[in-house]
This record gives sequence, structure tokens and C-alpha cells, in this order.
Amino acid sequence: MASRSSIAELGNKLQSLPKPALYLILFLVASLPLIKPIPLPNSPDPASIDFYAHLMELPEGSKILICSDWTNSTRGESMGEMDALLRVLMRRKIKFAVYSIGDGQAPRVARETIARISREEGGGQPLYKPYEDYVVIGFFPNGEGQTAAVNTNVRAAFAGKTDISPTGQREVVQSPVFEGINSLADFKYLINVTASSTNTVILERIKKTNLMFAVSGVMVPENTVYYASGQLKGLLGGIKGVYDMETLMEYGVNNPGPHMVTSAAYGQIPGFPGKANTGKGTAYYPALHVCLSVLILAVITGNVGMFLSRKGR
Amino acid sequence: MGDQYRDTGWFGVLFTTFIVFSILYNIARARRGKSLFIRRIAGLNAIDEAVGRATEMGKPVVMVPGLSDTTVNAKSMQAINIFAYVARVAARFATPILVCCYNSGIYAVSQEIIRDVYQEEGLADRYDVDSVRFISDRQFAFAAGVSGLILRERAAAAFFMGEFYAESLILAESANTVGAIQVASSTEITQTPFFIAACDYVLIGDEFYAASAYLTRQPVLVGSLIGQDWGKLTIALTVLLGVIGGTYAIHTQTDTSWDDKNELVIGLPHRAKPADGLLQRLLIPKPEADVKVERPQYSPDEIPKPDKGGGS
Amino acid sequence: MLPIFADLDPHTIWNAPSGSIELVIKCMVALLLGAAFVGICFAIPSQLRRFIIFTATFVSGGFYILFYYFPAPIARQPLDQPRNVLEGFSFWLTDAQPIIATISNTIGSFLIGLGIYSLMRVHLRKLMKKQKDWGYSLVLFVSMLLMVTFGYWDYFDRFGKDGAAMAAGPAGGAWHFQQYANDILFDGFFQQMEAGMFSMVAFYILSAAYRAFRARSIEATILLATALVVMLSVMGAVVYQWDEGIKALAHNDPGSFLNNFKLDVIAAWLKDAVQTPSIRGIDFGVGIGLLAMGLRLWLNLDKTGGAV
Amino acid sequence: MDYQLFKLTCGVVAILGLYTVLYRENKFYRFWEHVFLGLAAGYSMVFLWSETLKGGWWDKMVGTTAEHANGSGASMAYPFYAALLPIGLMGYTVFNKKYNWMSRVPIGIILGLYSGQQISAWQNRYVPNIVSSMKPVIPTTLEFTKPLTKGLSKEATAAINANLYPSQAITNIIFLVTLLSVLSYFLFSFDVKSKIIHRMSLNGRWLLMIGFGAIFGSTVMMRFTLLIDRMYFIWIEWFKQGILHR
Repeated sequence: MASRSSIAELGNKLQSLPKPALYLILFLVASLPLIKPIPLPNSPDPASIDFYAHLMELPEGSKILICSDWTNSTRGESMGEMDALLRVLMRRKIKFAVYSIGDGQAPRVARETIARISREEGGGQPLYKPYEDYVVIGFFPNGEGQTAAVNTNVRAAFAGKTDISPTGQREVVQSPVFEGINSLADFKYLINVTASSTNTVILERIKKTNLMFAVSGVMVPENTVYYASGQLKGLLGGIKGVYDMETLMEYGVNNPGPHMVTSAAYGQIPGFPGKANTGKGTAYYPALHVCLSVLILAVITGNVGMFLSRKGR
Repeated sequence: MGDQYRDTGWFGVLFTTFIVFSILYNIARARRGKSLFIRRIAGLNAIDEAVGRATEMGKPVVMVPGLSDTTVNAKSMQAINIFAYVARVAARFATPILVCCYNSGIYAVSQEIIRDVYQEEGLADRYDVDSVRFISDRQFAFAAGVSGLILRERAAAAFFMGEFYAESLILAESANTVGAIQVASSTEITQTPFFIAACDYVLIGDEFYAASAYLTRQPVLVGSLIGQDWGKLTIALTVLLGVIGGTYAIHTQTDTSWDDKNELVIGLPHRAKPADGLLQRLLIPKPEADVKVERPQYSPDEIPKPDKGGGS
Repeated sequence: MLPIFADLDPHTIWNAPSGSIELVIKCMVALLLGAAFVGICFAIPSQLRRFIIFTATFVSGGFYILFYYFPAPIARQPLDQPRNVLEGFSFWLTDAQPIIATISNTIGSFLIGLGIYSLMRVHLRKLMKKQKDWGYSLVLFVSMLLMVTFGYWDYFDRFGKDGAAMAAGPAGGAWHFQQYANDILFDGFFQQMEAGMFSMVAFYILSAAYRAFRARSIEATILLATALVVMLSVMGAVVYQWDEGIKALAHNDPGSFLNNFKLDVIAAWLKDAVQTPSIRGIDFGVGIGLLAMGLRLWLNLDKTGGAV
Repeated sequence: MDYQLFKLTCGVVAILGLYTVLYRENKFYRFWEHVFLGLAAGYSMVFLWSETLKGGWWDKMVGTTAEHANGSGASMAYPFYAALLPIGLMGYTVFNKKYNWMSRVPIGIILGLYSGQQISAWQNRYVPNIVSSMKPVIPTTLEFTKPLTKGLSKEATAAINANLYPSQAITNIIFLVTLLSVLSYFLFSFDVKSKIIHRMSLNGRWLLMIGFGAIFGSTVMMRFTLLIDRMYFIWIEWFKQGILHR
């Protein structure tokens, strides 16, 4: 039987693992599951189902406004959300305008993402033509004022901004996307894909149209509050939200089958089986499990160490 | 023109105005010299201790007034107000300070306020312009720059106050690595648990806004703090009244329309929803059908620019 | 109401056709007026300084306060003219709002150079005096200059004659050296470094959680336990297994009370019943604090704002 | 080496350079930190014009001619935006000991515009939150949990949905107690003599910890995802697809 002091020593050791060792373990376990991803079972959140269902309920040819406020620093989550959103929009022939208030890089990242998804959806050829089917309006450094202006008069707020069209640089409000748009209410939704606090800026100032947010994992608790109070019609949160969207695109809602997604709030909503629905969600979700397990294990180790060293004393 | 408050309802505006009024009223009351009470806030007593330790060690005190998305805003102003106090203590002990700014607006304001603090203390010669620094206005370049500075200068005390996002933990763990005492506070609630995990003292929620009143005891700030308390009490009372009203509504009132997502049932009487309570309806009026107003029209050559039809 | 803010295209005193002499003259006048204001500020006696700052803040804040309290026009159509003076004023406020946004955007942008100037000052000094670590300052300068050069070069190319043919990404073609260089700097280095720095938070979370999450006190134990439940609830596979177990216990009866102990149900309940109200409670306080700070700034009540 | 692979390699080297700080502060990290700061400053200078001033100020000031606008119609120029230039430049007086007060004018304008919006922002953000906190607390039926509605008629479903069940009422009461306790914890100006309020604000602290725990749990998801994304970038995009061509 180990002596009291050696138990205490073990306890102290368990309590003071060197930082670099912890880091190395995490580095390794985050990498390994990527080599061969395993599809995991999933039951989508009601908030994600709302998000998907509202997009699917839009009549073809509707228009929506996207406020894209993410850059490559949150690529892991936001790009997955944006990809899934764009896929649904393009498959449903919904035109969209994109602007940013969060970050100067955001328009460029959005532009590249749209071009990529457009090529993938069109089988190599762009499915959506810039300026005709979508416009990238650009960045506005004063988010608060700009958002208030968008709510008051969306055309005036975007007037003067230009985008590159097939015939050179032209004003965005002249684009077909803005045809028939006289008020913000003519955009069926304003969807904010964001990884920064622009969500509250929009929430506080937009009243004329419905809001849906696609936020990063850290913002989920905060935005769940607004979803619960009905200020948001739908909400995608973090990689779970991405995986939910990918699941929904594959199986739809309430479609009988082995992977049926059930929701009491909606009738049958089709999915897009057979199309390229999987993306970052499917690839990252298994690795997330391993990382979280490591974290839980580390916390348990620390607590066991504390317990042992107290006992040994 | 009362009907023009259609979107928000007159009661919501009145309610908001009452809160504004109670803040301003208490500021006025405090300025008239009424002495008022503030409870103890634990994290703030640590400031003197932290600066004292930095003085002993001869290492700098690092202050970060947070990110503010565009230019300077009220949150960063509040952070700088707190730092003005820290800088004052540091100036008296001749402890070096380092204020790391995220954007030019914050930089300009901090530069001015910190300089003033040194001047007021009569120590203008101790002030080094480069102790207030702009680092970067890109979030993670900022995080890399500040944590590099903390590690290289081996800061003895670190204050992170204001609007912090993901970089909170990068900064806090860097400071932890060099053994600095950390006092932190984020207006972003989602970052508070990380500061709790990594820092020595954390101000939670609006303790951040109470800090400058607590530290300086300026009548204006103390009065404002009391006004804020009135506001919180008003909210609590309103919620309680609404709970009673909503409960009453679901027990006694009936409604004939029921829009429960797709389950639209019209014509059958049902229990009312909690949102049908009186207070609820006053604060958020039921949306009405679109109204049309007849107005004289501009002739086409006077059309305001933004409304030309789209398309080519 | 004067159509100062109406943004009408008909020619008024406030605008001019693009490229005309009139425009140049009006621009000069505007510049002179602005410069005159700055000149006056230089000459002004120090007693009036506080007043000028107060006025600037008060008037600009007052616009939004007025905008909030003055009834907004209802059901306004694009071609509508106001029916009376009051309505005219509310139209004017609505029209002015985008212009005000432009003004604050622009002034904010002009300040950006200030930060860059500070950065240059610190590092130029190091470089000139060959202080410790001056080599790194050189690295900073070089990378900044490269970014500026290729950034603008690429930008002007894109808005030039052949810009339309230029693809957004390298795969599309029609790229020259400057486009590739800009792409490497921005996409190859800068963006990846941002993501890299951000991802380091994961390492720090692990070490902070390991160090701090000990069941030392009641508070710490509560924090630890809730965090564990929520973490488990985002692990889809764990949730799935747990829920299958519960289903088996409940004999697959969907009406059974046991179904309330599914992991995602517990987590959702925790969010609804405790997390949401506690965030809301903090948020109400923070909101009022921010409102009060806003009011004090608007009315210039704080004393620390510089000894003017 | 093709262009794509070269670009990926740059990214991988830079990321690993930053990661070395996890071991300790070192020269390699310092190098990449300064590269990062330089690129960030350079980028700010580029987007200062390209993303903000060009479209937001210059184009509005000089307008567009028919030729320039590609047939979409000329727009008028609004020359008085030019007056913003001198006002904006007033910010640069901050380095002058005598005239530094002038920098407060442009900042005052920005702060004014910001603070003026706070009242309406407060109402828009918090009033709906206040209203949705008004949850009913007395159940309308004695059946403890909500029965299943699957397969029932719309009318029957609506009738069931309209009821407040005791289980929900209990949740609502916990919700309210939490909200009020947390609010009372943040009262600063009351000398707590009443035992109930004291108890409540102590409860408030514990309930806050539950909230923070839940936030921590869901935030961790994101942080790890971003790390996994970097690992994906290094191992799959660069190593597997770039180097090994698989």
C-alpha cells in the first residue's frame, strides 16, 4: 500500500501537468480523426430546422439580404454555415445581396466563397452570375449607422456602392437583384452570418424584415435568448449548426427513412438527396468529439489530483 | 401624429424614456450634493495591490481597453475612464504603464486622457508618449502583438477591460504565463467564464460600468449608478406585473385566431397566449395590416435618386 | 424644408453634375469652410474649447435622439411629398439618416491613419536608434510596405479597364504578378495567420480549464458540472447513445416521463430555465449601464474626458 | 512546385511559427508576430481607401458621369462632403501639446452619433426581452406534462398547445427566480439589510455560475472546431492533397 506522502505526491503531479504536454496531446488528437471521418448520428436542433424550413418555404425568385461578417479566422464554422446557406439558396434560385459591417476583409471572403459554391453547384461552370444573380455590396465601417440606414431606406443606404459586372463597374442598386426592392421589407429575410458582435447591431436596428442568424459556437447562448423571444426566426450555431444543415439537406424534414428528421412544427420538407450536401460539418464533427473528450479527461485528472493530494495530507 | 408610433407603440417609448429620466434625475440629485451609498466591489480593491506589486518588481502595468468594432464607443470610453484611475496610481509610484489600443479612435482618446492624468498629478515629465500604443486594428494581429508584448516585457500586472471576444483567453493565458496579476472584465457575457477561469479578479456584467463610480466617487457617476439601479428595479417590477397579467390572460381570456407556426386555426375559441396580457400588448403592439396614406406626388423628374428601378 | 438631405437628383444648390467646373468650385468652398472651422479652433480662447466639443457631441447625438422621438412617416411611398410641415420634418429626418451614417463613416475612416502613425513612430525610432530587436521592426516595415504596394496595385488593376475579366481567385486566370503577390500576402499569409492565432485559443482553453476547473467551492463545482453537461450535449454521438439508453429504459414509449432525462432535453432545459434568464439578468444591467454611459457622453457629464 | 501548393506552404509555415509560442516566447514567433502586425497595418491602409473612403465618401462627393457609370445613369455629386476632410484631420492634433484638445472634435462627433443611438437601441434590444420574460406561472390544467399531439386534429393540438402544464409552470418559476436573483445581485446602491434580498443575491451568484458553465460548454465547441480547421488545413489541404496528391 502506498504511503500517504506518495499519494499526495501523485496528486500534486496530476494537478500540475506541464502546459506544453497538454498542448501536444491536443495537437495530436485534433489531427488524427481527420484522416478518416466517421459519419455520426445526429438530431438537428429546432432552431436549425427553423432556419432550413424558412429557406425552403421561400417562393422561387425571392430575394434575401445577407450580412456577411466573417473572415478566414473563423473559417471552421462560418464557412460551413455560409456554404450550406448558399447551396440552399442556389438550388432554390433565390437571388441575394451581400454586405458587411463587421470586417473589411469580409466582402472579399464572401465573394470567393460564393464563386466557389457557384462552381460546385454548377458542376464546374458558375451557376450564379455575379451582378445578375447576386451582388457584393462591400464593407461599411460604421456598422451602427449603416444598419439603421438600411432599415430606413435600403436603396439610399447602398447607393453609390459599385460592384464588378460583366460590363465593368456598376452601381449595385441598379443590379437585377435590386429590381422591385423599394424597402427592406422586400427582402424576405436578412441573414447575418457572423462571428462578431454585429448580431446585436442588427438586432437592435432592423425592424422591417425577418431576421435569421448563423453564428459561431461562442455566440449560441446569447442568440438562443433572441431566438426564444421570437426576434430571430431561425438560428444556426457553430459546427453543430453546420452539421444540422448538412443532415437536413440530405434527409429533409419528416421524410420517412432510417435517418428521418422529425419535427412537430412542420409538415414534410424535402431534402436534396444525391447532391453534394456534406462539407465541413461532416468532416469536423468526429474530431470535435475527441477534443472534447480530452478536455473532460484533463478536468477529471486535475480534480482527481486535488482529491488525492488532500487525502494524502 | 400619435399613430405614427405604430412600430414601437407609445408605451415602449414611454417606458424607455422613464429609464432615461431616472438616470438623469439621479445624476442631478447627486450633483446637488446628496451623499449616496455604493456596495463593495471585490475586483476593484485589487487595483492598488496589482500596481503595488508592479512597482516592487519594476515591471510595467499593461492595460487593454478592449476591442470596439469600428471606432471609439461608450464601452471603450468606460474602460479608459477606469484606466485613468490605474494610470494615476501608477504615475504616483512611477511605475511604467503600457496601454495597448485596438483602433485609432481609442488610441487618440487614451493618449489624451492618460496625458491629462499625468499633468494633473504634476508629473508630466514622467509621461512617455509611447506608453500608449496602437497595436493593430485586426483582431488577431492585435492578440498576437499584445501577447508578444506581455511576454517580452514580463508584465507584472495586466488589466483587460472593455469589449473582449475570442482574444480574451490568448491575452489572459499569456499574462498567466509570466505570472502577472490580472484584473479583467468583458462587456461580452460570453467571455466572462474564460476570464473567470484564467484571471485573478473578474468584474462581472455591469460591475464594469459601476467601476468608475466606485473608484472615483464622482457625484455624476454615483448618481448615474443609482439611476441604473432604479432602471433595474423598474425592469424587475415590470416583469412581475407582466407575469401577473400574462397569467391572468391565459386563465380568463379567449382568442379566436391561433397561429402556431403551420397550425393556423381560425374561428375556434382558444385560450389566449401569455403575450396577450395587457402589459405585453402595450410594450409590443400587435402588428396591424398595412395602411395606405394619400399624399401629393413628386413629378418624375424630381424623383429621389435611390428609387430608380433596378436592372439594365 | 430645405432639401439638404433629400439626395434628390435634380440640380439643387447642394449638388453639382459630376466632372463640372461647378463641382470643383463647390468642393473648394466646402474645403475652405471646413478649413476655416479648423482655423477658428486654432485661434479660439481656451474657455470656449469645452463648449465646441460639447456642441459637436450634443448636436450629433441630438440628431438620433430626435430621430427616435419624432414620429416616423407611415406608409411612405417613393414619390410621396409631405402633406404638412411636421411630416416634412419627419421625411427630412428619415432622408438625413443615411447621410449622417456617411458622415460618421468618413470621419471614422480619416482617423485610421492615426493608429498607423503611432505604429510607425514606435518602430521607426527602434530602427533609427538601432535599439534592441530593431530587426523585427524592419520585418514589420517590409511586410507593411509589400502589403500596401501589392494591395493597391491589385486594387487599381481590378477597377481598371481589364478589371472585369479578372477572376476573384487564382483559378480563373487573367492574373499578373501583382495579383499573385497580393494573393500570397493576403490569402496565403495574413488570413491563415489570423485563423492560426484564433485556433490557439483551443490550447489555452485546455490549460485554463485544467487549472481552474477544480471542485474547490460550491460555486466552482456548479460551474464545472454545468459545463460538463453542456459539453456532453454537443457531442452528438454521446447524446445518441445516452438517448437510446433512455428509450430502452422507457420501453420505447414516447409518452414516458423518463424521456425528460435525455441528454439534449436536460441541456435544453438548463438553457431555457437557467442560462437564458441569468444571461438576461446580466444583460439588462449591462444594457442600462451602456445607456447611462451613452447619456453621460452625449451630455458631456464625465469629468475624466480631458482637462480642456 | 505549383502556385497553389506554394501558397498553402506559406500558410502552414506561418501558422507553425505562431504556434511555437505555446512552448515559449522565441525568435521565430517574434518574427512571425511582426510579419503579422505589418501585414495587418498594410491591409488597413489598403482597405481604408478601397473599402471605405472610395465608395463611401469619394464617389458620393464627385458623383458619376454617364460614361463612367456604364449607361446606368449619371448621379449627382455632393461636394459638401469635402468639408469632412479638414474635420477628420483635426484628429491628428493629438500629438501636439497645445492643440491636442482639437482631436476631441471629430471624436466627439463620432461619440455623439454613437451615444444618440443608445436610447432607441436599448428599446429595440431589451423591450422584447423584457416582454418574453413575462412568463405565466399558474398552470391551467392539472395534468403534469404536455401530452403528445401526434396524429391529433389541428383543433385538438391547438387546444393542447394553449394549456400551461405544471411542468412548464415550474420551469417558468425557476426562470423568474433566476432572473430576479441575478438582477438583485447587480444592485449596487442598496445596503442589503433585508435577509430575503441578501439571500436572493447570493442565489444570484450561484445561478450565474450555472449560466457561465453553460456558456463555457457551448463555447468550447467553437474553439475546438477552429483548431480542427487548422489541422485540416495542415494535414488534409496541405499535406495530403498538396504534397501527397491524394
